[in-house]
Order: sequence, then structure tokens, then C-alpha cells
Amino acid sequence: MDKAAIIGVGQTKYDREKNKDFPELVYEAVRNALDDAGMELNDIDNVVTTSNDFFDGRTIACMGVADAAGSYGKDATNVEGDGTFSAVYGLMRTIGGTYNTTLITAHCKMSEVNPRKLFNQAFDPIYERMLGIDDVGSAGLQARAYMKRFGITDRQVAMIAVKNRNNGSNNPLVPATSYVSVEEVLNSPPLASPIKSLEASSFADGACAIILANQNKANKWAKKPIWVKGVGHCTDTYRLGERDLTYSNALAQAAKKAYQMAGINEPIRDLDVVEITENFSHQELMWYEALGFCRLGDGGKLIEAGSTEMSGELPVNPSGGALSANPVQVTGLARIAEAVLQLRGEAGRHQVSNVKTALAHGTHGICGQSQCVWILSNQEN
Amino acid sequence: MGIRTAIVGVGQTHHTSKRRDVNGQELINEAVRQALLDAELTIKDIDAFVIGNMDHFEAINYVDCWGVDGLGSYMKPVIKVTTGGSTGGTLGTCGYQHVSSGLFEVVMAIGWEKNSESDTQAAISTCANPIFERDFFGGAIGPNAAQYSMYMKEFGATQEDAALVAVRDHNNALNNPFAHVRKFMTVEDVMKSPMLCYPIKLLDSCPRSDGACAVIYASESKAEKIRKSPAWVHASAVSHDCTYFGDYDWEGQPTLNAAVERVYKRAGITNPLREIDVMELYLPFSTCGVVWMDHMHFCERGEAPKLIRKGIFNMDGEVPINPSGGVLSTNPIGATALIRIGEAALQIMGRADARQVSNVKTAMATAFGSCYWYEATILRSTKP
Amino acid sequence: MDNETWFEITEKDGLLIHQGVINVPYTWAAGKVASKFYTGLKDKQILGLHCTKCDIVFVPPKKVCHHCFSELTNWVPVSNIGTLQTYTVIHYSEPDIHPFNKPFAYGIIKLDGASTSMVHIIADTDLENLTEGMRLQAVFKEKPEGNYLDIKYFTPVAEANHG
Amino acid sequence: MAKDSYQEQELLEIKSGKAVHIYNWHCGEYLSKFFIGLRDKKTIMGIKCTSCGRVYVPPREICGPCFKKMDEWVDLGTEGTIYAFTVVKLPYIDPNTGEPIKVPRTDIYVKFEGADTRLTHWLDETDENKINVGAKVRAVFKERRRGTIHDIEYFTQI
Repeated sequence: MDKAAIIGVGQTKYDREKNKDFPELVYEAVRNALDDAGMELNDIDNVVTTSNDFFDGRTIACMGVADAAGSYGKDATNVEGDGTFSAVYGLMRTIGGTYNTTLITAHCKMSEVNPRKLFNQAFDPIYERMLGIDDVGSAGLQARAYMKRFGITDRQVAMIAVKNRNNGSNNPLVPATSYVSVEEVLNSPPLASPIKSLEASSFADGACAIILANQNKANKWAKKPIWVKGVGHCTDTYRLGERDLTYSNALAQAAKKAYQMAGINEPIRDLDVVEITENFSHQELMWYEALGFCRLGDGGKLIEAGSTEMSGELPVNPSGGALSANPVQVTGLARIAEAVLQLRGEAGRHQVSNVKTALAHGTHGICGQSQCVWILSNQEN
Repeated sequence: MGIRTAIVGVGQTHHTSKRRDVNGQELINEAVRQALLDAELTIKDIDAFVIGNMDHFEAINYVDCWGVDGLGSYMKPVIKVTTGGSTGGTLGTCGYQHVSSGLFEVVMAIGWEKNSESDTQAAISTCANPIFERDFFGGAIGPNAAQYSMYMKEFGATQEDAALVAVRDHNNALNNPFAHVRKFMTVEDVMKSPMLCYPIKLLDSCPRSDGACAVIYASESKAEKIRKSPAWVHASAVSHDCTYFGDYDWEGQPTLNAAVERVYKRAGITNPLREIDVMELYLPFSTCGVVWMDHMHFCERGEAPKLIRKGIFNMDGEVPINPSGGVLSTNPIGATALIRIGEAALQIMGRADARQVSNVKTAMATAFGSCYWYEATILRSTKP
Repeated sequence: MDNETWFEITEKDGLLIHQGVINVPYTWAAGKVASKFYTGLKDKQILGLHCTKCDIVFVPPKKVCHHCFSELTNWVPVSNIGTLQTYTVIHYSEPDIHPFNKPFAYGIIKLDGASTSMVHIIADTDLENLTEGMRLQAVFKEKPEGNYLDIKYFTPVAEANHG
Repeated sequence: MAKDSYQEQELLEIKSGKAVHIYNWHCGEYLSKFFIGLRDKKTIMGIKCTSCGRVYVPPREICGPCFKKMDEWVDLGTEGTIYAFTVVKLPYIDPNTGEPIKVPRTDIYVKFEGADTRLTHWLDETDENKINVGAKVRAVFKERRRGTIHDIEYFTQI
């Protein structure tokens, strides 16, 4: 792969409810990204937006943010899915020969919708949709299957919620929370057993934008370009009844490709910080295993050992992750933005020390059907 | 520069008003198999997939996830792109960029729609801003009709000029076994068909169809092994400058101008009428087949009717437009613009059977959709 | 002229929020495969499609095997009884889409003779007593309508039926 | 069993029934101000880009070509001209109700003298022989206004 770097990132604050409409949110993120890169819109060659017609409540939802995303007078395109996938397409466009710089945006306002009904629309209308099942119910099926197979305890799963929610209290971009304990998580109202309320992500409103540049332009613009070392994305089978819900093979395959490109052999040693999309706390344990941070079934032990805490060997989600703020579609792109801040040493109160290589992860679909992995570094070579 | 990329296979379903025998996944699967057959590949040869449609036509969220069984994309990378009517163009560009980036070698782009599964106009009307324009958006026919009224007044064009375009596209469809509407018609038939919105009549308008199309893109090193004469992608461009329907300047057609100017520049085309051998244009109404010609550097403003009357865009003319029958005869919306690219590629590869134009070296395909989003692609028989 | 649809408007911090809907009905073609599956349910028979190459029996059936990409044509009947793989008890309500009142359970059930599992509802039992591995049987709707809920739900196999 | 076994079989359809998704669309700063203007003062406001001079209706935060924030509000008056129109005769399903719309219905694009973009709305005339592109139209406001685009009941030819 030709070299490319992230040379600007911009995020809005992620709130439960924003007093802005979609284009106003997107402009805020884009302006922040341009200012961060020291660029003006003229310096951008093309734009990739991310939208979802169900969550935005209109067909061709990308139309609504065209001007705000800076599409005027440029080649623009639109990906539907998590922002990490839009960024993959943005990367292709950056190194594909036609463009030098690409702006990627994602926006979401969960406050405007009924999420469960929209997630239900992801199920096959010919078959399971009539059951009324959604993201939460299916995650409950997944959590129990996973925990049963490997003897994962409720406490281990709750520890993820505690870690991420408490990490989030150091991130000024996510809604403020007070300290939560394992007991509070375990005692929070049941949602879809064994999942409890505090173990589900916190839906939010917000937007994020990143700017990619190929090698020609990256060093010209950025004070601290963050280099793309590897990417991989992969999609598992659709139906829950056909999928191994206890292990994300799709994530393992996506990671394998990204690791190969980046020359990562032992992820827990070679990576310095990780930002992943854990829509439910048990998924973070599953993602540890698929990402090769521990052996199959050892996710619970990894969190118990404190390895992924801020003070651990490989901090995961210093930003607080999706459990702290989950503006669906934006969430993965925000993980990339957070990884960039870590690699530049600009993450403030949630900065991890000595970061050279970071992993950012996004997921899309029900129970992590589709997965995307990015490896980023502050070292060009 | 990126990796040289070519189209090596094209597949489509037959298109019809309603496919009851297959669900969406199964419909997609038919196009995928046809494309594989065309390129003499197996599903294992495909490294990555891009899929697109419009969500509210079938009400399926996360179509890229739902479509895995039809695509044959189990444990493979899949991305969904969507931009409304132009989705097919967006898909083609995305497939091309997958390969030109060097990240993938053989990539399949699939567009599909089952317009029979909902009220197409209801779903389309939800594309307008819901709190400002939705209730007043009865579709694209109004502005197109008004535009052609003005055009007739200003340049002396006639309803018959538009009818000539309708007759050309519809009768070309007789040569295309995949086309949805295949009926011989005359200018008189078009003129006598029911008026939908003055001066646009029923036979001046596109149908709605169920159908799917798949196009396979491959890197230089793979493409030449797969097919002796693939269709090389020389350039693609898109322009999208509007947020509200009321923003668009119908007289100036700025996004059409911008998209074609950009694509000509990237492909090094200075005299399109002379340099392009065949075109597959996304013309949703026959009137577009008149007015838009003025914006594609074929002639001075107002001269399109002259070219049309001379027949230069007919099958036996200088630059045949829509040998496949175009959008007027087939319109599964998410696939429609990808069919344009696929048909243009077939022309380059010399595989368009009864609708083949002789000696095609350069072909152009366009897409139109959403808030006047235009896309254009240039394919050639020679490498870029 | 009175074409306005009246939706709720709220003012908050001097700004407006417009409520609105997307209300478009859909009719999906089941296609030949799912139609045959539902026709089977009318006779209380659950049918799967067998991939002879991979030796997988897909229930519910699908036309293409995702492993080998073969088109499947080998129909096989499977049992109405199967084993619970995993389940979840739903403690929230979503009245527009939930066919049961909370709390109710979803389960993934592998029917005897099938290789893949069905997601469905578990009812008519004490949800406290659900366990993975328990045996469940399909309860059919009295008047089938040709859709997924022609199996009303799954329920534990009566003691007498234990083999 | 051979493929032919399908032939005798009935092909089924699955129906969604009434499929309603409720949204709470935030109007944001600019559209809110526009709607409040309609409601409280019966004014139609546009917004001007001080950089290029373009005036936009509906108002929005950003001028696309200049990519600058706009804050100069312009009163466009309540009269404009017809830029384009459609008399909708097909009773397509109204996504607000799930029921067919009332036809005929005339959708128009209104060009205001002081604006570079156009406002979409309804015209109270449905006989297309009596509607002229370029004709002058005036906004007719509702008595009971709530802060929506429907505070203008329709436009009428002057």
C-alpha cells in the first residue's frame, strides 16, 4: 500500500441531545478538522460522507450535509455504515491516483430516533424481523452464548463497563458521568439478560471528521502526520443462527490483514493504545480475543489482570469508548480520531504515555457482523 | 498514480416490474453469478465487494450485512455506498478505487433494487428535507417539465424532439434481452401517450423495475489474465453541490457541467463528439436527452435538437447513445447507473451482442440522482 | 387546501423540534425458497435446504450456501423439536414491534436434523427455568398466515415427550 | 427434489403492515429562526453570504461555495415568481400518513426577488392551463401558526 497519513481530526462534543441539525453538526466537526490540520477547504480534493437513511430519517441522507461537509465543487461520495468503513474508502481515494487529500465525515443524532425499531430493520423482513428483535436482544443472545462457552463471569463483563465509563470521565468530549463501581453495574436494571443497563452503550449525538493525505501532501501539511500502517475489514454471515456468536471470526480476519500490513506480530506488545467499538461490555472481551490480545476465552482474565486499564500493558478505550458515547455511524471514526490524539500526545487527561502505535476499530451490523481495523503510527517508517 | 484498473465482467438480471420468485438476496445472487460467468471467475476470485441501493425502497437497514448470502461475500470485505439515483455511478467509482488504490485486486460492485416492494414515489419523496421540502416534492418530473417548457420557448425545440429521444431509446431496447420495457414505438405513439406533466408524457418517462447488476473490476496484472480485451477505466468524476432541491439552477445545470468537464479533463478528452464512440447516459426523461446534450460539450446551447433530428445519437449515427435502451426502458434505481457502466464496458469489450456498436474504443457512462448529483465515467479499450 | 399533516412541535432553548414520521408500507416477495418453507409450516412441517457439498442443513432455508456458493435444491424435513443454544430475557417494551409483552425471551434453537439454528421466541414457560441445552418444541399458529410467526413460539418439550 | 417442485407452489409475500418510524427532527439554529419568523411575524427570511453575496432560502449556516458561516438575515417579503411547477396527479403514498396524497396538487418552486435559491411549496391552482412559469405569487399565511413551513398555507397567483 502507498503511504498515507491522517493530518487532521475534528470532533464535536458527544451529547445525549444536541441543539443542532445535521449540517450544523457536520460543519462544526469539519471546521475543527480543517483548523487542526491548518488547512482551508480549497486544500481538500474530495469528500466522503457517512450517513444512514434510517437514522437520519430521510432517503439519500447525505444530501442534507453536502454543503456543510464541503462537497461544493468537489468530487463527493457517501458510505453507509460505520465511519471506519468510510475512512477505508477515503484511504482508497487518497492513494488511488485521482486525489491527494480526502475529508471524511460522519454524523448521527440518536436523540431524534427510536434506535430499537431502526435496528430491527436490519433483520430479514422475510424471516426474523417479525420477532421484533433488535441490537439489544441479539446482543443478549450473544453475551450468554459467549459467557457460557468460556465461563466468563458477570463480574468480568461488568469490569469493562466500569473501566470504560470511568475512563470517559477524563474525556471532555463525552457526557459527564460520576464514578461507577462493579456493584452498581451488576445492580443496574436488566435490559436483555445477561446484559444490564450500564453494560450497553450510551447513545449520543455528534459528528466527527478526519483528513487523509497521501505521501505527497502529508508532510507538507501536518505538523504531526499520523501514518496509516494497516487496514482490514471483513463481514461475517448474516443470520445469527448460522454465526458463531462466541467468537468474531470477521474481526480476526480484519485484524489479520491489518496486522500483516503493519508488521504486527504480537499485538499486546506491539500496540501501545487501542480504541475499539464495544456496543456492549461483553463485546470488548470478545474483541480482545479476536484481536489477539489474549487467547480464545481469556478475555475475562485479561480485564481481571488489569492489562487493558489506563495503567495496564495495553490501555483499551482511554476515551471511554462506546459505553461513554455512541453516536452510531460516528463511533468508529471517533475511535480513529482518538487514536490520532493519543499518537500526537494531545489526548489531555486520558493521554497514555509513550504511544507509537495505535489500533482503532469500528463495527457495523448486528452483533459485530462487519468489522474494521486500523493500525496507525506516529512514525513514518 | 494509482494501479491501472479495468472492468473484466458484467452481469445483470432480466429486469421487470415485479420479481415475485426471488427475494432481494436471491435477485442480487443472479447478477453476481452472471458477472462471474461473464468473466469466467469463481466467487473465490473476488477479493472485496461494494453494494448499493436506496434504503427506503425495501426498508432494509445495513444492506451490506443483509446481502452476504446473495453476494457470496462471507468472510470478505464489503462496503455499502449510496447516493440515490446516482448510486450505480457511485458504486462503479468505489469498485474502481478499491483496485486503483492497490488494496484489492479483483472487486465486484453490485447495484440492485426491488422497486415493486414499496410505493416508489413515496420513498423518493422522503429524500427531500423532511421539515422543509418533503411535502412539496412530487418528484423530479416537475422541474424537468418546466425546464423543457422554457427550452422549447427559448430555442424552438419541440415535443417531437423529446419524442425522438424516447423512440430512439425505447427501440434500442428491442436489441437488449435484459431490458424491462421492450416495445416498438413511433414518435406518434409517444405524442399520443398520456400527459403526465406538460410537456412530459408517459412514454417520455422511465419505468420502475426490479433488477440487479454486477460489475467486476480488476487490477492490470489480473485484468489481462482474465480477459484479452477488458474495458480500462480512464477517469470518473462526480459533482454534487446542493443541499435543498430549491438550490438547483435548472438553466445553468452547474453540476452536469462540472461532472463532465472534470471527467473530460481527467481522460484528456477535448472533443467528445469525435473522441467518444458510444455513450450510456442516465436520462430519466426524454427531455433530458435533449436539454442535457447542450451541457456535455456536444454543441452550442440550443443546438441539441438539430443534432437529434440529424440522428447522430442513433444506433447508426456518429455517437450512438443508449444502445441498451437506457433508463427509459429499464430502471431498478440502485442498479440503473451501474447498468450504464456495465453496458459501456460491454461495448468496449465487443460483447454487447445485438446492441453492439462497431469499433468502440472510448465509451462514456453517466449517473444522475439525489439533489442533482451527476457522475461520469470514461472507459477505453486502451490502457490509461 | 388542507394537505398539512399535523405533527407535534416543541420549542426548547428558543429552537424548534419538529416531530415527523416515515410511514411507508412494504410488501416483500418471499421468493420461491421462503415460500416453500412457509407452505411447509401450514402443514406443521419445518423444511430445510441441505447443502450436499458442505453437508449443512439450513433452517430456515436459503437458496445459496454461504460456504461453497452452491445453489441449494435438496429439501429435507427437520424435527419440530430442538435444543436451546442460547437465550435472552427482554426487560424492555417496544410495543410496535414486540409480539409479546415483557418480560419475554428470545432463543436460538437448533432443531433436530438441522445444522443451523432458528432465532425465535420462547414462551408458555417460567423464564426463570430456561437453560442452555434444554429441549424445546415449536408451537404452531392455528391459522397460518405464511410468515415467520406461523411458528408462534417455542416452548419446553412436555415431560412425556422426553425420549 | 428437483427445482421444478417450485412450479406448483404459491409465491408468498410478506407485508409490513403499518410501518411507522417516528423522528424528532431538530431544526437547528437557522431553520428554527426561519420558522419562528413565519410563526410570529409572517416573514420569509433568507440569509446572505457576505463573502459572495448569495442569498439563500431556506437559510442555513454555511455558504457552500465560500464555506463560510453566514449571519446576515434578509427579509425576502412574501411575494415571488413561479420558477417551476408540477401538477401532481398520481396519488402516491404520503410518507406522513401511509395513505395516498390528495390529488391534484400543485408543487411550485418560488423565486424571490432577493434570493438566489428557491422555496418549494404548494400553489392553490391545479389547472395547469392557468399556471404560468414566471407568474407572480403571494404567500397566504394560516391563522393558526405553529412554526412550520405549513404556516404558509399555500401560494396564490396575483
